[in-house]
Parts: sequence; structure tokens; C-alpha cells
Amino acid sequence: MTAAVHPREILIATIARLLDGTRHVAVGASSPIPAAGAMLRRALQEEAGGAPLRLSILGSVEHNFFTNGSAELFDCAGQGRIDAFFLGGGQIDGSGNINLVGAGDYPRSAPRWPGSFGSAYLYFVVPRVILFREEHTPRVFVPKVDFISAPGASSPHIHRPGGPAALLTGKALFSFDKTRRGFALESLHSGEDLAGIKAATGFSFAHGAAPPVTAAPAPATLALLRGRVLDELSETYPDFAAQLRRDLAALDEAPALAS
Amino acid sequence: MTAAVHPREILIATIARLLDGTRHVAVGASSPIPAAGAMLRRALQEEAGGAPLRLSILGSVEHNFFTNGSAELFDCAGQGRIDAFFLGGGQIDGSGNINLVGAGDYPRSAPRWPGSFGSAYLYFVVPRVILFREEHTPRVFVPKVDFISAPGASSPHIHRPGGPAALLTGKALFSFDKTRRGFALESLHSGEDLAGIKAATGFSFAHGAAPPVTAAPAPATLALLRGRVLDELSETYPDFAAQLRRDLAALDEAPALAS
Amino acid sequence: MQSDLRALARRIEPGMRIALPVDYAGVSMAMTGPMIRHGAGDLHLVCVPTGGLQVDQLVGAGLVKRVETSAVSLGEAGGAPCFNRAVGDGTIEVVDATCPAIHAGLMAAQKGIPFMPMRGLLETDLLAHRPDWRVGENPFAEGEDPIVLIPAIRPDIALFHAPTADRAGNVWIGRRRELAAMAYASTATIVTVERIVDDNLLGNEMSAAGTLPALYVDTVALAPRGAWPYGLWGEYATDIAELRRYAAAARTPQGFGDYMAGLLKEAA
Amino acid sequence: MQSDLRALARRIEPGMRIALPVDYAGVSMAMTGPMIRHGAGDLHLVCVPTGGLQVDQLVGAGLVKRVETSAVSLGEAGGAPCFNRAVGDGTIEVVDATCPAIHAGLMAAQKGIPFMPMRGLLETDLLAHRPDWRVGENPFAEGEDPIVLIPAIRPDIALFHAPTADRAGNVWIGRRRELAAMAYASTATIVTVERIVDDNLLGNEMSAAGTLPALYVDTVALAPRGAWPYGLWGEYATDIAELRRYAAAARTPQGFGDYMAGLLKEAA
Repeated sequence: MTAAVHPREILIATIARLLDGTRHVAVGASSPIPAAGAMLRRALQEEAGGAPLRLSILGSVEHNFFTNGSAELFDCAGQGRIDAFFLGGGQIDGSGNINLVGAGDYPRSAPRWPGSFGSAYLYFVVPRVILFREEHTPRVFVPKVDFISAPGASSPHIHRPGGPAALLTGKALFSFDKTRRGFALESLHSGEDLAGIKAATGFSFAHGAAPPVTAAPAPATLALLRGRVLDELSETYPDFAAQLRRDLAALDEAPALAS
Repeated sequence: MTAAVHPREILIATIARLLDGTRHVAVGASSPIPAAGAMLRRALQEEAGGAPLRLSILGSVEHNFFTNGSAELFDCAGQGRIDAFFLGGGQIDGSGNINLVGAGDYPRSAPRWPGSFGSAYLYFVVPRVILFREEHTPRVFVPKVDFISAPGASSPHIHRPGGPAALLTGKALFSFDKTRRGFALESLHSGEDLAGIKAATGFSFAHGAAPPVTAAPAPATLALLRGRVLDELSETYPDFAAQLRRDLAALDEAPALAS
Repeated sequence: MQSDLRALARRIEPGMRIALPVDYAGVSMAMTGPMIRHGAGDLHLVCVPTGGLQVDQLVGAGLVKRVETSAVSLGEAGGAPCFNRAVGDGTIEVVDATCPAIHAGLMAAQKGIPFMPMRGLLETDLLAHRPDWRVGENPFAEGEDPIVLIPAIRPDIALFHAPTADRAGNVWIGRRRELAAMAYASTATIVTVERIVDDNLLGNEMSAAGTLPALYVDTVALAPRGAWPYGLWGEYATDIAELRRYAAAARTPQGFGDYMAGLLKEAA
Repeated sequence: MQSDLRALARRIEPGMRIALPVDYAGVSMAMTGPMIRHGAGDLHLVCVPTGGLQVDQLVGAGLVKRVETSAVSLGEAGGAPCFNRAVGDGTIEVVDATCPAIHAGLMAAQKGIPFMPMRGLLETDLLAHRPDWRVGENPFAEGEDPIVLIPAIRPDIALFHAPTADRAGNVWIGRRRELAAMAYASTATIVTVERIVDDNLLGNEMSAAGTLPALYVDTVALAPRGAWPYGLWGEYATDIAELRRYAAAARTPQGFGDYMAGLLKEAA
């Protein structure tokens, strides 16, 4: 029997796996789970004696390697110096299009979300964009977004070195097929089933008959996560780290989730 | 009788006059006479209680108002924040074209001069470019330059807010007529005559029957030049300032030059 | 001090295009009240590259006609209530952009060029709703290679808050170079600062490296804690509780009015 | 120390495009000898935006195929003797530019765009001899408005000298931001410094403001007085007498050879 694993630990470990082989990962402000995933990847690569991983967290002073103002992230990405980035969306559709602007008829969107931020650029130029959205509902995963902040794929004549590599939600992990312009279900998180995923997803996706369960982190990985990574995380996201620590303490008292 | 005036004081005072009304003047490295003219203009404007004059001297630490590397001068000019600049040339022709690259057939120029520096841009965007070259010979002032580093005027459809305002030499002062694309003689320096200027100039120029003599500085201006301006100049161009001081001391012992 | 800020606010004329920085770069919150009292409206705000509390308050006060931005929110305190309401009501025009497009527009103004090319953006609804952006061809490519051309953004005024200025008007902006970019691109630049020092910031290479020269700065006024409730890097942290208090209050126009009345009274 | 510099020189491969800074920005003169000993030739030098002693010595040593520059000279010490000789002999190719065009090409690389528009240049012989530059139309103008398009300059290596680096490879460049521009645009960046400090240069806002992050820096080596005979801003002045000594010696190939033999012997 494996030790009890928190669902967010699965997410963090999955992100760390998706970042394998990267050298410079950028994470947006207020993105503790992607940041934790990148910190775990960094710790794993360091333990394995591999190439050092650089992690830039926007808005953080601690993890800010930039000295040329807020344009530098985009310049850096344009130079090909950022291997992976995370994007979310108020809506995400089956073609990988994301909408960060608002639902309904533009411009009088209701609700109006903050806006596209750098997505309309970074989605094009960062080689490995990971779509991350914990809420997995038909409200988020729609057949077609109401506004394309950034498209999942582009016409062949368009210069596009980057794009989506995966979609990670609170329920499942998908990969993105650029040629088919669609998602394929890679795994279900522990406790989910295919019918449930289909009901929660407003778009269709490719899938095997019996999709595997998203792998739980190996014990050594989990130890790293609960030790060094959580310590590092506390510096940048103290509230999130404290909450996760409380949840983990509660987990210990509850029966194991993972089989 | 006026006090004796050094020929270079005439040049400096003339430059100060040409800079009347400017707020930001940029001067290239190793240009002590333009720098002195700008310093004199600054002193005059300050004494008159007028708008302060900003003086940027390239390569100087003392007179460097820039903090964004060597591109900032050009950006600043492109923003319309530089009112006047100085250009010279290995060759200058009657259309105001300047050549900083070399004589003879390009690319195997002989002699080869350093190169165009920023002239191919600044000549287009700085409103008041003063062409300054002390050597006034047919070798410099040619009928047609062998290489156009920057043209004196441009075709009407070309965006060109800037261009030449005047040409000042060791012998004379010319203005530039943009429509006619040519120079007009404004004045001869003390001791020169029209026939001598014509012989020393490889291109033709407009002129009156009896061109006036370039005005000597008023006594108050001269006092400012020999006092404050020479002190300021010593900080940036110590050798030049020391030489001028020596020349002035010698002048005092010689008969007056100006009538 | 308040009279200085009121003098600064009088530089703003109705219909002007005003550039404002992102919430963590140095927002001159101290100027929000004086701007509202001054009352110059029909403003065109340019967020560099996103907006927050100041944008929301100026919109709520009815001074804003148009907002060019990559996003507007209160960050951890949630959506921007007045902004979102105005978008829903159609009382302001939102000109949606993406961060690097705002930077590109300012860079074009900095360089004195009419436009900057930019990758990305093709086949987005952002581009579809920006008739002022054009699609050109990359003449250096072998085959077809469309690329978006972003026109220069030339604000009338750049307004921000910084730690330090000297007597000559040089402003220390540290590594927040978007503040310099705003100033280069704008006709005039208005700055509030935590403190004004006697030493020349350009007088030594260490402080000069992070200094925006006075050449680009029109007016500086003292405003200690002038970014509050936002933080200022290297100085003080964001007052999240106050942002939340505002977010809750501004959920209704009445609540917004009450909150702002309190703020304006304090600043009187 | 000399072995460190030799290791740096080995990063340079024949035919590479090397970006070098203007004489007052921080020239890594300490690397000139090691580069000549290493012997990688057919180099394409990009002067940012003008060149001097280092360019002249590399040309004199026969390592240079092409020089892209806005000017080459020894400043107060006069023309660049080996460069001028090579131009006259036709043994190097000079790609004549103007300062802002070099900056524009590097900026295009920094932004990840294929080209930058630039004012000026039209109807010059510079443009006439640059088939790699194009004339485009400004699509935002009412009528005809031609504008020059400068393609991105992407050097293989940027090489310069700076005052300080830290153990992590961050380099303090102060306000000489063209050094950062060179690094952003280049695939790899090699830096020599006066000193290496234990403190993290990004650890406080004051020094961070003038720091090029290690992210862009591949290798740093110690080279005290590494800009000599050039000066280094804030550190030491240019040794004009030495520049004049070089200028006089290099008037003939024989004189150049003797001068360099002395230099290489010292550095051995």
C-alpha cells in the first residue's frame, strides 16, 4: 500500500513530469501549483545531477531573474530562452483555443474576465505550454470559446514555434495533437471515471477504452515535494503552502486515497 | 576699437548664435568647438533668464544624461527630444550631402575614413543639424561626394523632419536652402574675401555681391566665453581649453584682429 | 504636499491618453484622488501592460472613455468591479490587447518609428477586434510569412510612482524599466516619489544605472506611501486587506461612492 | 587566469559572428591575445555600433572575413591602420551601417521578430550597398511613406568586459545597456570582468538595476584591467599614449607584427 497522497500533490507531480528536460520555466503570478511543479522538477533534476532548471515567477522578487522591466519575459520567450509556460482560461475548447476575456458577446462580455494578458503571444512562441485549470466543468471546457484570446493551433503558413503540450485539470490529464487540433485523454486522476470526465467536458476528445490512472509520485519524489519543495514554496506562496501542510496533516489521519 | 578676438572664438560665438532657441543639444565625442558653442548658448540663456539648455556630449561621463546605452541618443532624437546636432564629413558637397566613409570607388575607398556613425539617421530626424568643418578646401567641399553617408535633402515623399540648417567652416558661414538644395553664403570670417572662398570651395553657392563679415561676439558674450565657458570646457576638453587659453594670452600681446 | 499633487493633476486635460503601470511596478495611487477632484474626463487609459485599482477607481468616477489594456483585475482581491460593470453597461470602450503588443506600441514610439512587427496574434479575436493593427508580410522570408504590425502608442502623459527623485528631477526606477519605456514614449511624464534626495542620482554609476533622466520627466512631487494600497518594490508590501475592502465595497455603485468619499475626505 | 581566457577563446569557432562593443562601453581587450593564439578565423565581426583597437588587431592578425560596423577608428589616436589597409587591399569585406541600424538589428533579435523598421537611410549609398536591407511601406500612413526594414542581427557570440560578476554569473553592466542588448540578441555571451564578488548582484534592487542576469551569460572569466589600453567607465581611464604607440607601430604590417608579438609574449 502506498502512503496517502493529496490530489494537489498528484497535480504538482504531474506538472513536474511534464516539465522533464526543460531548462527555463516561467510561471505567472498567483500560480502556486505550477510553481510547485517547477520547483519539484528543479529538485529532481538537481538530485539526478542533471542540468540546472531556472524558474522565473512573475511578480515575485525572490524568483525574478529579469532586470529589463515587464517586457523582458516576452523578449526572452521570443529569443527561445523559455522552454515552458502555463496558461489557463475562463473557457478552453476542444481545439485548444483559450478565452481569458469574457463569456457572451464581445465586447459587452458577461462575465467579463480580466483579459488576455500575454497569452496571444506566449502561446505562439513557448515550445511547451501547459494548460492548467483545476475546475473541470462544462462551463470551463466548452465546445467553442466565445472569444479566442489565443488559438490552440495555427494555419500552416503561420510562424508558430510554440503551442499546447498538455491540459491538466482537477480530474484528468490530456495531451494535445497539433495535426488533429484536439485533445487526447492520457490519464484520469484517482477516483475519476471516463463517463464522469465526458460529462464534465463540453468538448469531445480522443481516448482509449480504459484510460490509466494518473501516476502518483514515487515515495522519493513525494518526500522531496513534502520537504524541500514545500519549504521553497512557503517563501513565495505562504498561504498556499500552509494550507497544503494542514491538508497533509489531515490526510495522515484519514484512510489512504491511493491504492 | 574692439578687443582682439581669436578665430575660434568667432566660430564658438557663431555656433552659440545658431543654437538660439534650442532646449537640448547633442554633441559628438571629440568636438570641442561645437561643445563650447553649446556651453556658451547655455550660459547666455541662463543669464537672460531663458529656458535651460541641456547639453549631451557623447562619450563624456560629465555630460551624459543617458542611462539606456548607446542606443538612447538615437531613440531620443527619434522622439523629437534633440533640437540640434553637429555633423562633419570627409567630403561635403553643394547639395548638403556628406561623406564619412571614404574617397574614391567604394568599397575599396582610399583614403578610407572611419564610417558613417549615426549620420544616416540623425541628419534625417534632428531639426537643426549644423555642418561644421574647420578645414575649408576644395578637397573637403567637393562638387559631388564619392559616397552619400547622408543626403542634404530628400525626395518629397520621404519622412524627414530634420536636416541641415547651416554650414560653418574656418572661413565662412553658409545657410542651407532646402527647396533649392544648396548653400547660400551668409558671411565671411574676418580676413576672408569672396574670391578666396570661391577658390576654396569645390561647389557653387548663392551669395550677395558684398557678403558681410561674420559678427564678432559682443563684449559681454566674449567675457562669458573666456570665463565660465572656458572653465566648463576644461573639464571635458582639457587639452583644447589649455591651447585656447595659450592662444588668447598670445593675442593680447598682438595687434587686434577685429576692426 | 496635497497642493503639489493637485498641481500635478491640473496637467491632465480632458481626452488625454494616459499611460499607467502594472500594479507591482509603481502605481501613483496618491494621484487618483487629485485626478478625480480635478475632474478631467474622457480619458484614454493605456495600461502598461495591465491595470488594477487605479483604473477601476478612475472608471468608477466616470473619468474614463476608453481603456487599452491586456487585462484589468485586482489580483488576489478578484475582478475589477467598476471596470467590469462599465464593460457590461457599455459605458466604456475596452481596447483589448496582449502584454507584448502594448510594449511593442510603446517601443515604436520610443524608437520614433510608426510601427513594430510582432509575432503571435494571428487568428485571434484580439486581432479581429483591432482595426488599428495591420497584418503585413515579412519580406525576409522565403515564402508566405504574415506578421502583425502594431502602431506606435504615444501617450500624452505617463504617470507613475517611484522610490526616489533628486533635485534635478532624475528618478530612480531600478529594474522597472517599463517605467522608462512609458516615459520615452509619452509627451510628458508625471512622477510621485517616496522621497527627494539632495545627491545627484546620475552622479555615480551605481544609482545612474537605475535612473530615468530628468530629460524625460516633467514634474515630480513627494507622496510618501504613494502607491498604497499597492506595494512598492524594495519599500513596502501590498495591503491586500485594503484591496479586499475596496473590492467588497465597490461591488455596488453606492458602495464605491461611499469608499471614495472616505478616501477623498482623507486626502483633502 | 590566462588559462581561463584561453578556455573562453576556445568557444570561438571559425566563421562565427561575434558582437563587440564600442570602445567606451567595455571592450574585452584581454581576450584579443587569446583569440589570436586560438586562431579561429573567417570571423564576421559586428561592431555595436562602432569598432576600434580590438577590431583592428583581429583584422591585422588575419582572423576577420567581414566587419559590419558604423565606423572603425582609434578615436583620438587616429584611423585604424590594419582595418584601413585591409579595406584598401580588399582582403576584408566591410558591411557599412549606421549606428541606429545596428541597434535596430539587435533589437529585432531581442524581440524575436524578423526585422525592425527604421527612419532615415533612404537615398543614401549605405542603403544602396546593403541588399540585405529592404524598403517597405508604412501601412499606417495616408499616402506613400517608404521606410527601411533592418533584418535581425543574431550574433553567435557577444564578447565584452565589465566591472563585476557574481558567483552565479550575473554581470553588472551599469548603464551600458547596449551590453545587455548584445547578450539578448546573441546565442552565447562571453564576459571578462575586473572582479568576481560573493554577493548576489540580483540580491538588492540597487545593484540589480544595472545587472545582466546570468540567464544570458555563458562564461565569465577574471581579467583585471581587461579593457586596457581602453578605459572602463567608473574604473580607469583610456591609456591614450598606448593607443598612439599602437597607431604608430601598426602603420606597417611589420610594425604591427612586432607590436603584437610583444603583446602575445606578455600574455603567455
